[in-house]
Amino acid sequence: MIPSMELPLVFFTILSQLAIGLTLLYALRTAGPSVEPEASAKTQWIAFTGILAFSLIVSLTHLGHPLLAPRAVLNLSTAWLSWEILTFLLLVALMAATAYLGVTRGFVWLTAAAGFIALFVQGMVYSPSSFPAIHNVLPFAFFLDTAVILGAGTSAWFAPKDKQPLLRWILVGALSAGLLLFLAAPCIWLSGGTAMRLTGLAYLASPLYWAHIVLGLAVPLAVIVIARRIPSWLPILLLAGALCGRVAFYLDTIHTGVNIGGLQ
Amino acid sequence: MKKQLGFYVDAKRCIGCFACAMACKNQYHQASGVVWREVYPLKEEIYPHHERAFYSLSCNHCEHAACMEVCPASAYTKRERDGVVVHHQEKCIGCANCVRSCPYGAPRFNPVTERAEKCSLCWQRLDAGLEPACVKSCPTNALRLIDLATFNEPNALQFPPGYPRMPRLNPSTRFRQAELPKIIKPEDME
Amino acid sequence: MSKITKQEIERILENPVSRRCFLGGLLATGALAVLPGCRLLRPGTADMGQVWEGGYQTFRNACSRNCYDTCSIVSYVKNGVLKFVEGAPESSFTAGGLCVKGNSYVRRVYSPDRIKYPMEQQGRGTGKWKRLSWDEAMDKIARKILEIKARDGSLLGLALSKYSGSFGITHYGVEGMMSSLGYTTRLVGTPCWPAGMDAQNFDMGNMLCNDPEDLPLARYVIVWGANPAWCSVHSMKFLYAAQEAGAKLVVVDPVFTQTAAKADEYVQVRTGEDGALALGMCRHILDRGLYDKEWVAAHSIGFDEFAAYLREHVTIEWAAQKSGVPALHIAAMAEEFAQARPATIWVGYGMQRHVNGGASVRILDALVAMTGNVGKPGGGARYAQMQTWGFTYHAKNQKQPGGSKGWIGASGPQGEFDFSGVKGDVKYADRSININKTAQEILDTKDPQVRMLWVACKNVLSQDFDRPKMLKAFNKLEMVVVADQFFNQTVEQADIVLPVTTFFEEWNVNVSYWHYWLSLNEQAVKPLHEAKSDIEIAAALSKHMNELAPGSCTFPTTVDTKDWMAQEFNQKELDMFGISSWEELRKGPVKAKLTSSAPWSDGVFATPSKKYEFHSDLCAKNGHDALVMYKEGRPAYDKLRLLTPHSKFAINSQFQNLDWMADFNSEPYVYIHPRTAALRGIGHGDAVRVFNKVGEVRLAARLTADVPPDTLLMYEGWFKGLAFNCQNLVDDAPSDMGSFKTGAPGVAIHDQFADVVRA
Amino acid sequence: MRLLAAVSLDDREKLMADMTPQQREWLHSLENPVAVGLTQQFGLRQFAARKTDSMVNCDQLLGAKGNIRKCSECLYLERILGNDLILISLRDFFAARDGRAMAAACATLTKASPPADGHPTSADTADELEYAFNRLFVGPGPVPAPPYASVYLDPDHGLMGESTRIAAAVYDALGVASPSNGSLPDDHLALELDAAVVFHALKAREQSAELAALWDYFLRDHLMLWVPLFVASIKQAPDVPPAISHVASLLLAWLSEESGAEPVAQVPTLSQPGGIA
Repeated sequence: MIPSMELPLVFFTILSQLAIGLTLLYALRTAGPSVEPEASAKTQWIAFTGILAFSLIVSLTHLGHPLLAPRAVLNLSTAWLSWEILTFLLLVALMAATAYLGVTRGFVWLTAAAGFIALFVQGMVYSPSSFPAIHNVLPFAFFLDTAVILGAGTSAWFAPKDKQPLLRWILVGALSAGLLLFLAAPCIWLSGGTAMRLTGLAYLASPLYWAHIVLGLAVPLAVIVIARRIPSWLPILLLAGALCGRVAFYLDTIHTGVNIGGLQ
Repeated sequence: MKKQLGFYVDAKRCIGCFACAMACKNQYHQASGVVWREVYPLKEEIYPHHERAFYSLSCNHCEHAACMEVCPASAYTKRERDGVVVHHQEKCIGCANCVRSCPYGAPRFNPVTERAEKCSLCWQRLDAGLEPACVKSCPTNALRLIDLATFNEPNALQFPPGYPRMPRLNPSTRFRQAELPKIIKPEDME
Repeated sequence: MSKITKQEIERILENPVSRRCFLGGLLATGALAVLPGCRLLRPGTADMGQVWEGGYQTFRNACSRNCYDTCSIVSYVKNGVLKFVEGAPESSFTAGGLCVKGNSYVRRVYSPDRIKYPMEQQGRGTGKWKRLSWDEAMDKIARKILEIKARDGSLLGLALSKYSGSFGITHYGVEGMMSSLGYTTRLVGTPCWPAGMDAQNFDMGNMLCNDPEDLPLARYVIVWGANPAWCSVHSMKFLYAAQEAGAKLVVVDPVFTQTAAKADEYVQVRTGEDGALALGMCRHILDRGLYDKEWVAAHSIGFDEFAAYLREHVTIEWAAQKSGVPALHIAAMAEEFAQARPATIWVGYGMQRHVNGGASVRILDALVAMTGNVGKPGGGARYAQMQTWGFTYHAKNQKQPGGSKGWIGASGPQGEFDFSGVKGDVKYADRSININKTAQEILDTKDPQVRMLWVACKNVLSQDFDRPKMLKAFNKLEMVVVADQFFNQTVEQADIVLPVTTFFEEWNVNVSYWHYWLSLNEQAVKPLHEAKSDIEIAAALSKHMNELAPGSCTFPTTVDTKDWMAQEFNQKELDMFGISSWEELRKGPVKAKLTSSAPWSDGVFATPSKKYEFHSDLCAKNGHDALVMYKEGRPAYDKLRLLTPHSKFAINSQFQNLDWMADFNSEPYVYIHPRTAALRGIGHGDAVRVFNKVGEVRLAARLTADVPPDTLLMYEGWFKGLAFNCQNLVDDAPSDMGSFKTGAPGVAIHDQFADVVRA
Repeated sequence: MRLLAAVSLDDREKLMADMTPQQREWLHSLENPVAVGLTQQFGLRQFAARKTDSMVNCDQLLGAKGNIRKCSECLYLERILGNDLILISLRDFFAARDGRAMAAACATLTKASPPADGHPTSADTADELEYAFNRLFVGPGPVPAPPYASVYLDPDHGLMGESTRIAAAVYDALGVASPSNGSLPDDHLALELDAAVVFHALKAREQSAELAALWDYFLRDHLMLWVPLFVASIKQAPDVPPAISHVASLLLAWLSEESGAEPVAQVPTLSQPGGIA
């Protein structure tokens, strides 16, 4: 197993999580009573759909044979990856439907629920037993947290004013949870088996991992707490931090194959 | 029990000579850098001498093969007749999910064909009544083909130290561990 | 008309009939005719890689490398292309499997790196190469030879360096080619095994060896200074069989080798002190009266003298102090060895590559002999055998042209494979110079000096000693011709390079110096590019020599490798293997019909006394001690010992250059004991510089207690694209013995010293 | 190197048995298979007797044009010598075994299609050209750009692979064969370019869907797959003289002109064909 940055997958997962995060946040902030109406809901949903569709196209580029991509839904009986593709296709359809058939509460919540499920499925794809460190609920937790952070952060650009405090609190919560999650995980791995321990060490020694912690989590948290608002440049920082963290995720998570012949 | 072929890796007999690994290249001419069979030296925490005990490993043809489970394109099948896990190149879309998901690192990504590939247990040879190339070439009979339905070696191990423990996959490889000689060293060379 | 798809085209191309009909109508009206005849093609599956398909044409081949195992091979060919190889199942020695090197042969044949054409370098080492036709190349070489002859009045200015790159019997046609030109200078001797060879000849009158397949009969086996797990993988199963039958397997070696890891007991001996350890065992056996008194009395001479020597000069405490093996253990090992019947020692070539190597082998022989184990199935001091090599040497034995002038007087044997026995008219002879001092000899030889060097089956600049000196010596040469398959470090310094065939592209016949099998080597595929076999090259040269100067070369001007292979057989050889003609070998390799798996089983030896000689006057006549006795090792000339043994991924400089091999072993390392490394601040994987009076080598370090603390170890080999060359650290100090049977002493490869620092 | 002979070997042997030694020598030296086909068809003796020069390259063939023209049924030579001059010169370049032939082919190519930067490619002496050519394509050392399809197309990057077999099959379908009879792998670039010459010659004579399809296959599923990789290997190699760079560019340009597409080198990432592993 040759470690690789898997850039197409980095962009696919981050962008798709961004899109899902946006739908989740839309659902959350329109759940309660509102003073101001959402600015051009349809445009928003077209954009969400566009981001997800774009991420799906990017995902094709990691295939050795992109033209054979339709084959990827053939193994629904056992492959989470087939489910991922199916779920994401359904999700993009639901998003488009929401955008074009009407941004109704029902559609919004249906789509948000589908997005949540898609995140779960995506998390399952990345938790094979060959990566003991993430052969658990962590990928889903990582992905969900990233989705919420990116969704809340970027929503701040266009969400109505009265929803900004909500977004801020959600973001503070997600960033705090993220810090806890991403800092705790490598430390816990250190006390695991060899592949887990090596993963922990690799993360802690990875500049990309720390770039994510600092730029993607700690600094934004500090900025929000201090500034008591979400500066318009912050989502860019969040996105950059998330990308760094995701590259580290692909690059530094250690495969059991690395240590065959050594104690596991 | 149904017929399930697998490899018996006798580390007590194995001399780490790489004949098996090269026999595989000799038979299949894999792209340079792509190997289906690796000879893994045991680390000194398991065998206290540097590169003196080995596990020759390729695909374990697991009962519940991770590659087969995770392949979205159903490019893997498990043969009814002998449990060999076969990768069908023409169906492979090159997503490398199997490469990531096999805990034993058996499937490899071929950068020339942009597809995964792995040990076929020489099923074409098996069907012609021949031994797999690696087994045939082993000069010490340390690598053997076994049928788990009839394999009866009470001391054989499924998960010896140095081999990832994945009971759910139920890999079909069985092992005998390497042994140490009595060592007489000059006192000043201890 | 609808478009014809790629799949249809591929399907049509697969089938010779359909593809010839495909354009048939068109071709019939055109200038190009449809071809008659039929060639078969397979479906194109280029991106699927190769799989086993069945329906192969099979050929018999034999690995001709310098190796104990000399495997019998079956090659599988399809459409005239070698697809894969396997060990021949008929040989109980090869038993269907090849080693890591044998399994890479297809890559050797079809590597894009092969030398394809005769070429000439405009300035050695410049990399400015021009292609030559075979005619042009042979013309240039022939003119140079004639020029030398005109200048010196003889061809002593033409030297041949050839050794073990290919042991196919017709490859002695290279020596034949030299003889067919006249009396030349020969680099004689062998870097490999001559000290032990002489030792066994002094002790027993010949170098004979128990059949390795009788090892399972042994009850106690000492593998002494050999590493069959790397260098004779097919012997391991017989060692295992002995162990399984209850024998104890002991490995004596300075290094914890792979074989040691498989033993019941590993005894780490100080490098070069094998003789002391064995003498200690002899003394203890003598003291306990455990030696075979009857056998010694009946079949040996000089035992009393040896016993007196032991009592006077040897104690197990002395042996322990010299060898590093605790005295108690020497005693225990001696008792076990003496009481096991039969017990045997595998006398390794490694332990005789020392200044006292021959003396040490004599001591090991004595240990086996005094315990009555010589001549016993499952016993013996197993070193090597050449009993099965009784070919006609038709290719080798060529006559000099009439009127040739040469070295005045007789010369000694020209290497261990000199079976000519032609001693008759010794007015002139070839001039012999020591192959183990090739560099020094080229620099020193005068009247006439060595002007031209022909290199065949050898990689002089990778394998000969003191490489810095060799580069100087090459400067003195007027022309260097190298016949080889790959662009190795010698070809880099050649004037003319000639592409030679692999053994799949020629006929030959092979035997081993270890086991007793005879294998045919059929031509399995046509020679690729413009490669020629060594004897075809000789014929081509002869044609040009005779065109330029009629009568100047006696070598036939055309040869057929199959015919010449056939001519290597004589009745004696056929009888030895119980076959009526070589054609029978097409069914598979055959084993010699041995009356006993043990030589000397009748107790009659080939020594002057017809007995086993603990005291050998012949040995004394050759400048050594008559009695089996201890000889001091080489004094250290640097801080640490340096060992440069064989790698499992290579035979000398062959195989490691292939990319298939690099997939499993990509770079050389020096192995250092952790304690020694710590003192020098060297960590695992650090880049280091190993240096001594000869030169230096830069490579990465690996730390392991497999090597003793006083030792640096690096495996010899030629890596493609790497400057690594261990001969930058190995001088040409001779071993004690070797001249008697091979014409030159061996070389103390393992008596080298060096130091290491972080680079 | 003799290139594809447009007759079966049996026929060729019979033909040669009737010839004078001079004719035989000439036939051996002839590097244009179409001319061989022509001479066979239209009176080899008469034509061959007039040609004694052992080197027949493009320029000399141009000189011979008049002679061949006298053969009334010679229909396609003009097309070959006119439109295919670059192709023939490329073939002659890669088939060349000495600096003189390389320089001659280079000179024709430079004349037919001067390098864009006007680099004086003729500044390389024939010797220097030859050393560089051998360093890149021939040996004796490992070469950075082996001129064989299988090195680029076959998974193991070896010689005599599936691609070699496919090239041989295409020649067979065309009714031509390599006179080296396999000792020179059939997928050597010079042989494949020679096959392209044969394709052109046939296409000039006759409209045939089969021929067009076969050519399309050979071009798109064979040449287009490896020649760009081969050219990329040349461009990546150190110390490539401008003349050879120019030839490489012309080769790529010829390919894109033939196919009407821009050939793309998809260089595998893990291992380089023929490179150090």
